[in-house]
Amino acid sequence: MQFDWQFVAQYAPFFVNGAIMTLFISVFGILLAVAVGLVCAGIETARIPVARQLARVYIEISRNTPLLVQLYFLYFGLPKLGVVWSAQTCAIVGLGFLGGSYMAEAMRAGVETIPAVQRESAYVLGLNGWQTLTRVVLPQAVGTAVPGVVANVIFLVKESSVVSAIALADVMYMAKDLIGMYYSTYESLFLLIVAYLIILLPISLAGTWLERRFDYERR
Amino acid sequence: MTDENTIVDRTAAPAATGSTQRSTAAVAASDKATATSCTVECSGFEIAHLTKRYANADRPVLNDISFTLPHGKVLVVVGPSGSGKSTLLRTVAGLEPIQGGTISINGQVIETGRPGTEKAGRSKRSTALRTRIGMVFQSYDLFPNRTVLGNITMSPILVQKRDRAEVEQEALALLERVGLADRRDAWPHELSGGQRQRVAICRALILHPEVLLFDEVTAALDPEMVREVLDVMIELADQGQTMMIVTHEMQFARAIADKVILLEDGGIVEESDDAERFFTHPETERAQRFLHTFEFDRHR
Amino acid sequence: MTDENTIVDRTAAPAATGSTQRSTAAVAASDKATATSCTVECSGFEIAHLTKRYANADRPVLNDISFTLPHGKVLVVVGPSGSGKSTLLRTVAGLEPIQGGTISINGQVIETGRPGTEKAGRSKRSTALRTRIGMVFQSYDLFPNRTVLGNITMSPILVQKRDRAEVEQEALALLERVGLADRRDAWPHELSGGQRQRVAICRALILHPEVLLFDEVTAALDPEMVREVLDVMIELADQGQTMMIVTHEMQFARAIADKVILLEDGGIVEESDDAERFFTHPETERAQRFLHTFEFDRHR
Amino acid sequence: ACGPSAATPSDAGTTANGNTGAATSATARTLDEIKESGTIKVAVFSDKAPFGYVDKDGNYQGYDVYFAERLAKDLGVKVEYTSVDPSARVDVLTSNKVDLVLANFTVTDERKEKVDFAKPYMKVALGVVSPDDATITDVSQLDGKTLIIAKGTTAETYFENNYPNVKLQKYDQYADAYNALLDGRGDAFSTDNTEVLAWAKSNKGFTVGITKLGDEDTIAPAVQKGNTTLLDFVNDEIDKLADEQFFHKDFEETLKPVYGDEVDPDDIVVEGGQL
Amino acid sequence: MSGAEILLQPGVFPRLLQGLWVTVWIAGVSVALSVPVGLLVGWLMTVRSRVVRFLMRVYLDFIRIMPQLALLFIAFYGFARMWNLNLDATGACVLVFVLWGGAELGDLVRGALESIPRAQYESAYVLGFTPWQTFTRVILPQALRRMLPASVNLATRIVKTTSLAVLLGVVEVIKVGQQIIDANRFDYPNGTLWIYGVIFLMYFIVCWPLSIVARRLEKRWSHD
Ligand SMILES: Nc1ncnc2c1ncn2[C@@H]1O[C@H](COP(=O)(O)OP(=O)(O)OP(=O)(O)O)[C@@H](O)[C@H]1O
Ligand SMILES: Nc1ncnc2c1ncn2[C@@H]1O[C@H](COP(=O)(O)OP(=O)(O)OP(=O)(O)O)[C@@H](O)[C@H]1O
Ligand SMILES: [Mg+2]
Ligand SMILES: [Mg+2]
Repeated sequence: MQFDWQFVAQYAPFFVNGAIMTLFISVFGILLAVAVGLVCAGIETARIPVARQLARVYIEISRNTPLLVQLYFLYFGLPKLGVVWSAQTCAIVGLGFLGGSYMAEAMRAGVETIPAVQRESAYVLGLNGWQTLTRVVLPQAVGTAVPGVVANVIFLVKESSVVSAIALADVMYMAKDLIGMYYSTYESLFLLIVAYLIILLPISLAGTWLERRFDYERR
Repeated sequence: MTDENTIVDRTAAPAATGSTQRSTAAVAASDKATATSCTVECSGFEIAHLTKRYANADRPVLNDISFTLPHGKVLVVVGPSGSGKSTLLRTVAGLEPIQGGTISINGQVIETGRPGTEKAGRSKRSTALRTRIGMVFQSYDLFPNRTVLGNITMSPILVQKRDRAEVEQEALALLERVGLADRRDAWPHELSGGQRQRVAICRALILHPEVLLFDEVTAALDPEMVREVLDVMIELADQGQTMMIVTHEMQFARAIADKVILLEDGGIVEESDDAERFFTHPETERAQRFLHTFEFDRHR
Repeated sequence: MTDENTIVDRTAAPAATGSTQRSTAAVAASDKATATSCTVECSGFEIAHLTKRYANADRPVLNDISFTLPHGKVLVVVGPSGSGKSTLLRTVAGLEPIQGGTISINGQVIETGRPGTEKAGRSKRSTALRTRIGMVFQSYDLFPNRTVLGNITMSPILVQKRDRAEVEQEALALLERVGLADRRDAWPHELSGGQRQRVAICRALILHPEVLLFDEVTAALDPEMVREVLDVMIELADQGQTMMIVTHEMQFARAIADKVILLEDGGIVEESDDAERFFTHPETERAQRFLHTFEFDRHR
Repeated sequence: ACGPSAATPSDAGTTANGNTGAATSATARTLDEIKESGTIKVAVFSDKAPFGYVDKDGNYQGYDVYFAERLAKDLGVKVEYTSVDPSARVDVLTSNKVDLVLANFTVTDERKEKVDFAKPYMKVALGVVSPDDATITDVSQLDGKTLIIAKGTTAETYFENNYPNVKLQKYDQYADAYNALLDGRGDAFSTDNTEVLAWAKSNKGFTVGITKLGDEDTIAPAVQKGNTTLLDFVNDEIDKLADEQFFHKDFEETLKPVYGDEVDPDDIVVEGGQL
Repeated sequence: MSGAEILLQPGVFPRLLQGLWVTVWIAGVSVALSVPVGLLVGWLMTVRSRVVRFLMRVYLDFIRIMPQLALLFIAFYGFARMWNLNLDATGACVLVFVLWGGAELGDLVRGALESIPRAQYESAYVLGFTPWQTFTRVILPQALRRMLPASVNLATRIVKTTSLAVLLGVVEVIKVGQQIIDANRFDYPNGTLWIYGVIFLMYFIVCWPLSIVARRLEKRWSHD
């Protein structure tokens, strides 16, 4: 079995398109996940009564079911109830639904590791609630939450590979497509790995950099 | 400002910086900014019938505590672990709601106890009022995301809206006095424990608090660092800073105290206005037993 | 066994339990199990020209340290932070390789320094030899996955292959003496810091070590707990247990020490066989300065 | 026996067996080896009624399966079915996951390079099915529209190569593709005309507007390249079965209930490999 | 609502359960095999040799960055052609999940080993324990305790990720669901919603108890 470099060169552009789709879905999915995470983490740390229970239920459902099934449900199941969302919408909502719980946990952990004495110091220094949040709590919480959040970003970008199941042309879709049409499994998988490395390595490196940047103990 | 021996240099405090600043070394008569009907007699700090309970606890942690602390004096609170020393300081600082009694400064009541507030969270007192009471904790209380200077200047700039340049100048003067002028741009994690606590003291001092609270500020430090910090506190006492100190260093307590309170199970067991006498000839049997814990007899 | 005042009750030690067990209270002449050529003169513990360096350090942490500690005596090591006190105890326990000098017990050399071993890791000395030196650390050294009794009996059963029933009986006797007989089945996390340290002492004692090392065992404790632990140590000293103690509690040091060493920068600055004299009239200026750190003068 | 019991009785052997022999050669098994093992591994569709599907009782059924059962019977072995997606049909052979593919596998030149086809047993062209209210009757109507297809089918290659202006929406599985059409996610769905005809019959509101598109293709069993012993056996079988008009019987049993009388068996069935 | 009746069809539920069993089987075997692999990897991550540690780091990062789906394709199709190593779909899934679970678990083991205070090793040393006794009686029991909650969470993730096996043609719960949807699409056009809904619930019912166990363990053991 010969490795066909020409095939690789010829179809690399497809993977560029695929990567754009992967990024599109991931970026919006992750933004949604961060937003959902922020809301849930906020609700949990502020201990808002009923909302807190709801957030818990959501987190349990989201964490304990696979994205593929969530997507099938959104894409093929919901239309039976008369709700037809486009594949993009389903993918972004699905990723946000899954990622929201993971982000919430990472952010909550970030806030909870801040010693109580930090808020108390702010209190005796006369800072008001908003000042305490923005000048004392958040700057530190960002630092402690960054590793978890970055790990989740990588995890979600990877998870986005299942959106090909609902006909979205991401990199995984391209790979399966080329395998199906031209039977060049080998070359397609190679391109797939390269594509993911190109997308994820910078994220991984940026994560390490961010971790340093916000770690006041080490920079 | 060149007097190396003066930690709290009153001339360094700017004249017109709003009602939240007050002179502590001077007697209350010169305390023009205070809006209360305070006279010379009521100058100082007073706690009356203070009662505090934690939620889900069967009995109060602090039960009907009353005492006064005249302006410029140092009160040391001692007592066994769990007797309520930290809780007492925390209620004064407004960190814990109280369920009975009052806390007043210079005759002005700043906190009134209300039953059923066990779960109420921190006191809602105004930020201006809060800055009149300073507090230094056992440890980890510098903000790790600010430099030394940033930690000290944060509250005057943000809360008191004072001028940055002027605040920084005062901060530097304070740092100089605790021997840390060269560390102004260091990050907290780059400092030793003793240095951190000295910065924390500066951070409290820059607000010119009327009372300064210290809760076992040296408990986590090595002996030499303990000394660095305690020396600063002794100097503050000499300058006439009103202070409430919780400590387990009996030698130090004896050296710095004007007044001593022995707490046990949330009540005052012995109160003495003659600190020296308390440490040498305690009146109650409980105080004798307590102090004995810190004495060792040559064994053979 | 009914004498409540005796911590190390020699009658509790079973007669025939192999060469790793030895009597510590008795003089060396009665130390039948020892296989060395020891006489009355060399009984005790000796360090000669000990040199220790850490990898990548430009100078040794311990430099040519020599001293002897006679059987049944208590040595207290004091000195500023970073002077090498902990390192000294760790080399004796075999936790750090040494690069020069010797460590001997009762005339038997148990460790010889070799240059170039900076990165060698812990000493390869036999387990039998290791159990002859006991050590208690600052904290966190009980095994959290074993109960109090399990912690104490683990080594005698596993290492010395002693009979479980007999070991448990001795463990209970020891627990009784430190006042913890009722906590035998508790887990370490259920104990207070002071209780944990007392269990750690029992765990070391059950091996009947010839020397017992203590590295700031009360540094993380509340005053009353400090007292509980130090009282146990003083009682041990009274029973004739040979000990090396690192502490910052000068009052306690003064009460317990037979012999004192002041370390600084890895060298002995002052060594005194008269502990009382060291604390009241230190000979060197450095020792005076060091001791002064722990004294406070009444400020006004 | 320790393997997971798969979803269907006829499927049970597949995974269990596969686990025990986790690492075997990727070179195909010869006819003798297959006989010796007592089972032949056949890849079929499991969601493409009426050609290859799993019925309500969990058994594999369909035109392809009917043929597979016969082959196994004549070979004296049991069948072990593997469910495949269209795009996996070549890979399961090249990586020797199965011995034989009987999954509506259309013969094309590209595929011939990768696998060996036996004689055809069916013929098809492409068909296009679309909703009644917007029926596509000509390919030109598809210009700029969205066409649903299943990955790895001849339809995919055909439209990719000949109609770049048609937007393709590709699914891994037929079930997904049909669902997408039902939910109105595309304007039409194209695959083998036999398949769309069958589907449109049982789904009200959908019509096959284009019944014959592209060249008439044949469908044949496939084996791994170079597996001549198995290939010869299958070819012999196809020749032999012509005598008893086996595939017409197959049609009667499996396709007729769906197509009814509207479709002439001779439009679909190929006997003895003779077009 | 007529679609709900599809669930009452004879054979539907038992078949879905059979499919679920395949899912659980793959996940179970993978988790079980991940444990020894993870222990080994975790140990290798803490050895002194920089080369070994670097290789382990590369292994972990590669596994973390590659989507499981890509790894599954490589194991299923790639290995067969590259090295003539033929795995069936289930085998490929187990292989990939073990490689992945082993790497993640190894990292947990490493973290747990490194979090054990040095005083624990040193206490064991001065009490005369051999290195093996120290490891088996003192360090490992504590390390296992510390990593158990996170490991249970990892197991949940492995269960969820088995949903990708369908793309290799494994007839697990999702594929069974699709077959049922297909076979019933004439009688129950709304079956899709119900079948996927049931599968959704099934995953939840398998994973949720694990999550609860993890949280309980975390709370119970947080104090030591
Ligand atoms: N947040 C809380 N909720 C409930 N009980 C509390 C809380 N904080 C402290 N307590 C209890 O209140 C009592 C007094 O605690 P406090 O911390 O004031 O003692 P302390 O005198 O400062 O002791 P220490 O010398 O150990 O610091 C203790 O019994 C303690 O367990
Ligand atoms: N593992 C190590 N590697 C390199 N240097 C070390 C190591 N441990 C200690 N040191 C250095 O050796 C010196 C002596 O340390 P040691 O812990 O023995 O001091 P100490 O007298 O016990 O101080 P303290 O009173 O703070 O416990 C210090 O300068 C310390 O920084
Ligand atoms: Mg306290
Ligand atoms: Mg030390």
